[in-house]
Amino acid sequence: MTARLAAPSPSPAGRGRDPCAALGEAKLRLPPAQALLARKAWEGEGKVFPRNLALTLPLCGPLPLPPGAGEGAAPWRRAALALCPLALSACQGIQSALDPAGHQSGRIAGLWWLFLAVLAAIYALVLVLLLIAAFRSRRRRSLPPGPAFRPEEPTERRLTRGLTAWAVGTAAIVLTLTGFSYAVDRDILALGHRAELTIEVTAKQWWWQVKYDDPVPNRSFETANEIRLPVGVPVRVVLKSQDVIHSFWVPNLHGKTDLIPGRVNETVIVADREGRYRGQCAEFCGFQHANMALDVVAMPREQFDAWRESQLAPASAPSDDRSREGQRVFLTSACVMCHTVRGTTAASRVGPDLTHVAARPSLAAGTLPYSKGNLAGWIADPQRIKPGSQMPVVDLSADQLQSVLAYLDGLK
Amino acid sequence: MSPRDASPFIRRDGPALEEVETYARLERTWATPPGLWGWLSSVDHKQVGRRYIVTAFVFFLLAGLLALAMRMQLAGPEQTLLTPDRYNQIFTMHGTTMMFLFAVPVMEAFAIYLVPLMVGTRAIAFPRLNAFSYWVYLAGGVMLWVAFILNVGPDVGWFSYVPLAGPQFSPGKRTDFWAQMITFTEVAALAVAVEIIVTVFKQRAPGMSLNRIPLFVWGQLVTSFMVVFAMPAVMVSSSMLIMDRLIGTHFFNPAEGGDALLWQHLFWFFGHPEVYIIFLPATGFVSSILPTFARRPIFGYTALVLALVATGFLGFGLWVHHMFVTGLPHLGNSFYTAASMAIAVPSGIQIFCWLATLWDGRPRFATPLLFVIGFIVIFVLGGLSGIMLASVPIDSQVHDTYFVVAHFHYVLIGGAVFPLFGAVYYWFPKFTGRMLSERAGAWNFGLFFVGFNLAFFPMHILGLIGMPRRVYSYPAGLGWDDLNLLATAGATILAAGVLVFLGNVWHSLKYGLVADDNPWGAATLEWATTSPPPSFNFVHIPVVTGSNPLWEEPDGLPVVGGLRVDQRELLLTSVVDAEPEVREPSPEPSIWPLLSATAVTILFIGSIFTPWAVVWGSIPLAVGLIGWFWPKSAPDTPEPVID
Amino acid sequence: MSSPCRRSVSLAVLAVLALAACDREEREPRGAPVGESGPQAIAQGSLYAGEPSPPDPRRQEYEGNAYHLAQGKQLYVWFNCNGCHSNGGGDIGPPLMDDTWIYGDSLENIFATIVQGRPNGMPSFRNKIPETQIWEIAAYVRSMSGQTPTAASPGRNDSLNAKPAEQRAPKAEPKQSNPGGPQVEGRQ
Amino acid sequence: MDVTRVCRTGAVFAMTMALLAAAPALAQDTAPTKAVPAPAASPPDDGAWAMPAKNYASTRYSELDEINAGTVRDLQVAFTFSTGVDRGQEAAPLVVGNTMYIVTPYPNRLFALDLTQPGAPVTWTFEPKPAASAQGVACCDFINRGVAFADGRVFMNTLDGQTIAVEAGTGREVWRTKLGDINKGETITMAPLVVKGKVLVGNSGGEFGVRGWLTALDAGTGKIAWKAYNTGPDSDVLIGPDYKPFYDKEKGKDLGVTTWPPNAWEIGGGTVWGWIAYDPELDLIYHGTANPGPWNPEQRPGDNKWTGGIFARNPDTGQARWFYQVVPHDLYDHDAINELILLDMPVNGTMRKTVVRPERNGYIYVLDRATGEVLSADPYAYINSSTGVDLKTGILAMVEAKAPKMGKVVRDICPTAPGSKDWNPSSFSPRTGLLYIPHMNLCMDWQSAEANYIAGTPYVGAEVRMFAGPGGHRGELSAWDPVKRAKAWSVKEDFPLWSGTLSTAGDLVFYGTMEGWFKALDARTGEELWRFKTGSGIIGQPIAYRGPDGREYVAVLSGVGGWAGAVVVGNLDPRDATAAKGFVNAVADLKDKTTKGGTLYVFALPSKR
Repeated sequence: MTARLAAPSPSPAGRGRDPCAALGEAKLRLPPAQALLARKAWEGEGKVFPRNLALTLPLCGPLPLPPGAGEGAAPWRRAALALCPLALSACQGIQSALDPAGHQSGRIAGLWWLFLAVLAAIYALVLVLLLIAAFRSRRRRSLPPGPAFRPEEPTERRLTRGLTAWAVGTAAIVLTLTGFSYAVDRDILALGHRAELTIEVTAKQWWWQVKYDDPVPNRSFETANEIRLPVGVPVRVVLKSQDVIHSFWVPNLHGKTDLIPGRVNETVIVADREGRYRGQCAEFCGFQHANMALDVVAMPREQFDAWRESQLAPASAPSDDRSREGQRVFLTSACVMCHTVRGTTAASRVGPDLTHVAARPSLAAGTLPYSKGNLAGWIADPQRIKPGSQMPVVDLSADQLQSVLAYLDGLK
Repeated sequence: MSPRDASPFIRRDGPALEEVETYARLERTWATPPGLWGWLSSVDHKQVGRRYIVTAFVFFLLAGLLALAMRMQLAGPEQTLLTPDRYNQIFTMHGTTMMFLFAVPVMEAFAIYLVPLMVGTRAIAFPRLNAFSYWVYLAGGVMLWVAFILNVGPDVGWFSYVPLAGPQFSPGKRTDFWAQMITFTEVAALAVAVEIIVTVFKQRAPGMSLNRIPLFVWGQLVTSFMVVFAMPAVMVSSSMLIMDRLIGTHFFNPAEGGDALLWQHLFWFFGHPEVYIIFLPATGFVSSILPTFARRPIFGYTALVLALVATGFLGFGLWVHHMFVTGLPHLGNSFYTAASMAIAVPSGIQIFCWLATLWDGRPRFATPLLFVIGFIVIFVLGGLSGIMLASVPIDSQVHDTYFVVAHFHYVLIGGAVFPLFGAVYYWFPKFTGRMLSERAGAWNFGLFFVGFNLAFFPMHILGLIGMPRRVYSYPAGLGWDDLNLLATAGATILAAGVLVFLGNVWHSLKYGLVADDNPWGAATLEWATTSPPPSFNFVHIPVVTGSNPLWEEPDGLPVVGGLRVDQRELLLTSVVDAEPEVREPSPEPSIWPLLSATAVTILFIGSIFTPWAVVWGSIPLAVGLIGWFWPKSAPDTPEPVID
Repeated sequence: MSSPCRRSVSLAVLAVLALAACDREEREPRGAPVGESGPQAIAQGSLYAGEPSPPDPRRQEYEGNAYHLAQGKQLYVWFNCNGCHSNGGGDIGPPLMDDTWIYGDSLENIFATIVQGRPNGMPSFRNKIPETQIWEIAAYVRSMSGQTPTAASPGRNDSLNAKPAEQRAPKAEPKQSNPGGPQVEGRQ
Repeated sequence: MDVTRVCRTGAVFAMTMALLAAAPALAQDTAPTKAVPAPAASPPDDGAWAMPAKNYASTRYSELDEINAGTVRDLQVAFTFSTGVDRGQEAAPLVVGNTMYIVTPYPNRLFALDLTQPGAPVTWTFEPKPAASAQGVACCDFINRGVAFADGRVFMNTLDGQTIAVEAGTGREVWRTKLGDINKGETITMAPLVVKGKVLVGNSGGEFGVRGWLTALDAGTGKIAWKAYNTGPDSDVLIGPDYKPFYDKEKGKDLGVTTWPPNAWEIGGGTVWGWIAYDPELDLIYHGTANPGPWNPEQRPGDNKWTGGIFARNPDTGQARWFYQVVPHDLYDHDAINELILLDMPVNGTMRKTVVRPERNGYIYVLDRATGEVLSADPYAYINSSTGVDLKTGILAMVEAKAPKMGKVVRDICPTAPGSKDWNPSSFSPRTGLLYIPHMNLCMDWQSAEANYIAGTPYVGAEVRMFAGPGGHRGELSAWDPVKRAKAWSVKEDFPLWSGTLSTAGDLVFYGTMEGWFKALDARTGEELWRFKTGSGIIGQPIAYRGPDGREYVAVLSGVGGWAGAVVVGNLDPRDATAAKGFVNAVADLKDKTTKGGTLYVFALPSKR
């Protein structure tokens, strides 16, 4: 029992190896120079070659706070920040429902603070009553211990009146809160009528396929694990799943909506200020439920349009020999069985579309920030970083790995 | 057990045998046979209840260990103490064990033990069914844990959402063990519910009209009705799941016309009432403990009963608030918001009545009352966060986050485990004849209370700042690290509280003060007999004249006579006014419930592997049931001896 | 009461009975240790002359393991095996759920067939599919005709129900037909 | 009149008589009451059968009438010939002069049989030796639909994507051109057509994510004269200033790109594996384009031009004249590659030059072959997936409830993926004015699935199971009156019909069934007059020719296979309902009725000595 509860059982050689060991294995078969190269891929990013990748890599990194956080806030937000006594800094963040950056999350946060104020008052009242009851009784305890007594009629009557008032009060408060809840709900839903852009998000174990729709079919395109949207433009998000139930949740923008096989759900998000936000799957979906995140980047309209144009283009052709070799390796190894790079013969849809992978903020569904070094670690041993994920350990030599890295890193 | 004088509260009335003789004869008739055979064939509700309680607490401890393991894993970001596979099994086992193997059984266990005593009868209705239910429960729990130890533990959450729990995404037999465990425990729970309902309706002591039933019994009665209506839903759904997995039906296959959401509807139609199935008995504990220690009859008896019944009804009308984010129609969601909010009203009424009782009482701050006060502090907070969850917009943010984890631990630990610990301290003298240490009890409460709040309060904030549930790991840099560490520290303190409790129990079993029949000066009938009670509960069936009989008849209760002493016989009374109606025989000890339970176990476990087990397994089961129900000829006693 | 005693007894009994369960239910996403390069040679047996080679120790890891079989089933679809072999009934390629094994029925034979490809159409997936996954696919292929333990074989999928699931497939005793690979006009 | 006796007197005289016989029919044409083959595309019958469709108008009609309702009872086997290949025999034998040319499925052997000798011994055999691995990328059995004869050469296609010219007299290879890449899934199974010195060839592989094309090779040298893709930019599709489609929906720049998701057209299908017709008068060739890939329509939003439609092109330059997309954004693998029969017939009282096409989607389309206007589209089989064609816009109205979905089985869609009728061609008899359509009566359940493109492997993305449609019979032969736009009669068959039909001036219709029966029906009533059980199921194209001895012969290849017969030739397992893309489920009992084969059967009346 205890052994099973403890760390992963010591595994035979080859299993459970860490990525540096994976690179190390590759090293063994290659001249040391190549191994050095593999190492440089990490260090080129200003990172220490990690002993234990999952532990040392700052998964979300020192992510910059979205610009504008905490400033120019709406009155309710100021109130919110003032009211957040427990961990002021904790309220802010790129994945916080209390740091709203969109219309809906703002309304919800407002509603939440209202509920909190009312309910906290009630709680305080109960605690005070409890204290007084105990305090009163402490005086009465000095009364000689004796058998139970029969309550007096006037007290009973007073208490009964109190009970009535209490019940009516509870009902009234609950009714009021329900009313506010309805109002906010309706307000949030109304946003859907103004949606200008439609994105189709398909959840897969354990990543997000994102498709930007367009009436002209060849102006639609696919990406993965990132959503970019123009600031202030409501975006309709169509939610589908092909395996198990997932839930789409970007707390800074809106509450969550499930993605359920056999059903099509919809939600609308809007970002009122620029910034990068983090979304995460919120319904348990198996091994890597914990590492199924996505980046949401809100940007000015012009930037968004430019990004969109760049995404529409097929992958850029490799420019140097190293990348050309990388493309060759990519197209003749296991990579091509699962991934798409538009403009090449790689067009499988098992894994994320990699046409512009190097232009994304993160890797492996928000698990690692994008960098060539992290990419190296991810390809070298994905099972170390996301045990159970569908990305297999591919037996590439260090040289091949370098080439593939050069190629992928050029896919901006 | 040596014959002892009956409780001084019981007044002899009418000619019969000498007291000592009656006692000895009754003992001969009702006692469980000695030895292993007797132990296995016992149908005494107190023995079965004790077994239930001990077993449930063992599962509580095991599930608590799992919780600690999870907290260790989550103490910091990016920990690798547990693999995701192991973590998933652990949180599934924790939830499953706590909900199905601890919370519901332990509440029913108290009912099994206490309800017959509180209503003044000699045995529970259908005692063999009762024994059967325990064996089935035990087999189900052991099966699940053995499976877990063999790495076949379920790993899809205690809710087992399809399709993740379906045949495609949950290969092997892990989920099948979970689904069959449901069937096991629900069979047991349904059996107990039927027994409680019948015991309460037909076996109350003369004079215990509906308005004099102790609130604990009311709570158990409402709970039992909820069990009867809620449990079949989950049994049906778990059977559908196992059929999908084993014989390829398509209940939950959206491609072939099934529906993944059907599971959620069925599960939460059970799952939400389940919370009240756990909570209502706990309110019964509170309503029993409070008047005793406030030394004042409970305030607002009628209001409390109505609140119980209202909760019982409303509890079935809010399952959809677990599904607000599944994309159901908004109008429907709004209805469930209203229903979920509405349940605050009866809960508020209960809280007020308890506060009022305390307010107007002369409380003695013994450990049970401490736990009740802790209950009020914690449960009210959990209830209030529940009001937040009832709001669709707020729920859309906090659903499936640590906020919800915090909420339901506040409700379930605060609302059920605190009263349960209070109840253990309260009734321990009755169960064992010994008192628990008050000093250790205070420590127990203190550690428990502090540890609990440290562990779970930060989770509210964690949820609000984005931490989802059921994650085996989380990235650093999102502001979750410190709060998680705090929660882990709290969990450790909580565990220390449990250790103190265990030590207290162990110590007092060995060295504890011997308890009086009624050490707390309580008012209900279980205190009218010895501690622990004799196998037949009462030498004479008491007659009840008010809702606090021991307080209202300080000189001893009136009794009725006329039941046979040479055979197991019960007095049945009318449903509303509890007027004596008939004498009814009660079954003798029997090994057949155990054999039938074994047959059921073979059938259930077999059907994890092959559907044919249902066919072949029904043969031993039929043998078991035939043996159980084999008609017995009426004993030939021309002149029955009566008490 | 003494239920702990009972528990430990039943636990011991069950532990012995269900030791296999540990292997069956293990979820090891890396699969078995990656060897040098699959089977050293084509496994001998009734298809190729010579003494049958001893079974590969990795065999058990994949064939009796529910997770690997489920992964194999997933990959069978993802890598388009079903494009040619349908759900086992065959199409461009031969059926896989029957008792006919043109290139051998052992796990090693199937592994070799996937890696090397076969004349008359079966492509080679050497370097295209990592070995772990080939083992998983090969094990799944055997489950189609009921060669793997029922308790580990996959159940139905959440999709169109083409045939009873592998766990209900009657075991078809392997028979070899048309042995001898490159038959110009034969079936691949 | 006793044509039989006259015919026996000699070839020249017979030809005269045939012309005479045709004359009244031609005279009748001036009165707009009857359909006749496009005159320029259907020269008088010379007793030979030089292209699988018989003539450019694709009538598959023989003017020989020695075998007729009165004599057919005595029809008997004249000789047989085993091809030595037991896969599906879909080819039409050709007869030119004294030689019969037959081509087998992979390995695509070409035999020349000497008809002057008793028993028709082999004159020569040509072995093109195609790559064996091509078998792995042939979607539906490795068949070949026939060869073409022109200018003393036989032109053939091989499964591995080559076109070869063979000298007819000697069997010597003249040239061979490699056109397709099997590693991408490209094969060639169609019968080439020779028009104005150009060999027209298109590729197969719509289930493998290939990009479809039609190419013209110089018959003399094998050089590519032009190549028209069916997806991609206008310059690749050969859409230029001549392009004048009738409907607005076919107009626009680079529709072959803009009606696809980015880059999807590169693997978008639209192959040309079916039939081509040619009208010398308008100097246009007509060809269909096959299904878009993958089958799963959700992966390719848009109209997916230029798949699933009919092109009219200039044979010299390949430039498109018009296009009509029969199934925009095809939902069901409804390739538009069926036979195109060029008829001149009255439509609403005026004579129109039309092209008639019994389409896979269950409608008989009549298009103006000069402009591409749809003149009518009438259902000839049971349809529940669409409600009809709007003649103003040319748009086919689909039934939303029957549209395939990912993750959802849509049940009972009629017709199926192979359509109400697949490639197997109809014939048209000017004597009866009826079109004889061999077709199927199947329905299907369909679930779309995500298709992964892996070069050289199938790119389909659908789980399908088929079953018999309403009525329970799976095949049907319908005689259709294109002028009245109504069915004249029909005959039900147990198994789907996968063979072509032949009609003759003897007022007979010949066709074969998948059990192996070769049947002759009365062309006017549908009454069965004669049947013969061949060794294997028939999926080939029967022909009629005049032998060197002046007698009429009827020939057909017997040998079950193709998509419909895959269960037999592949020995597939019918327990899997999706085997062979679901077709096995519909013909699960075929293994009990027939086995593999590959034999030529030639029938004639007993010679009277």
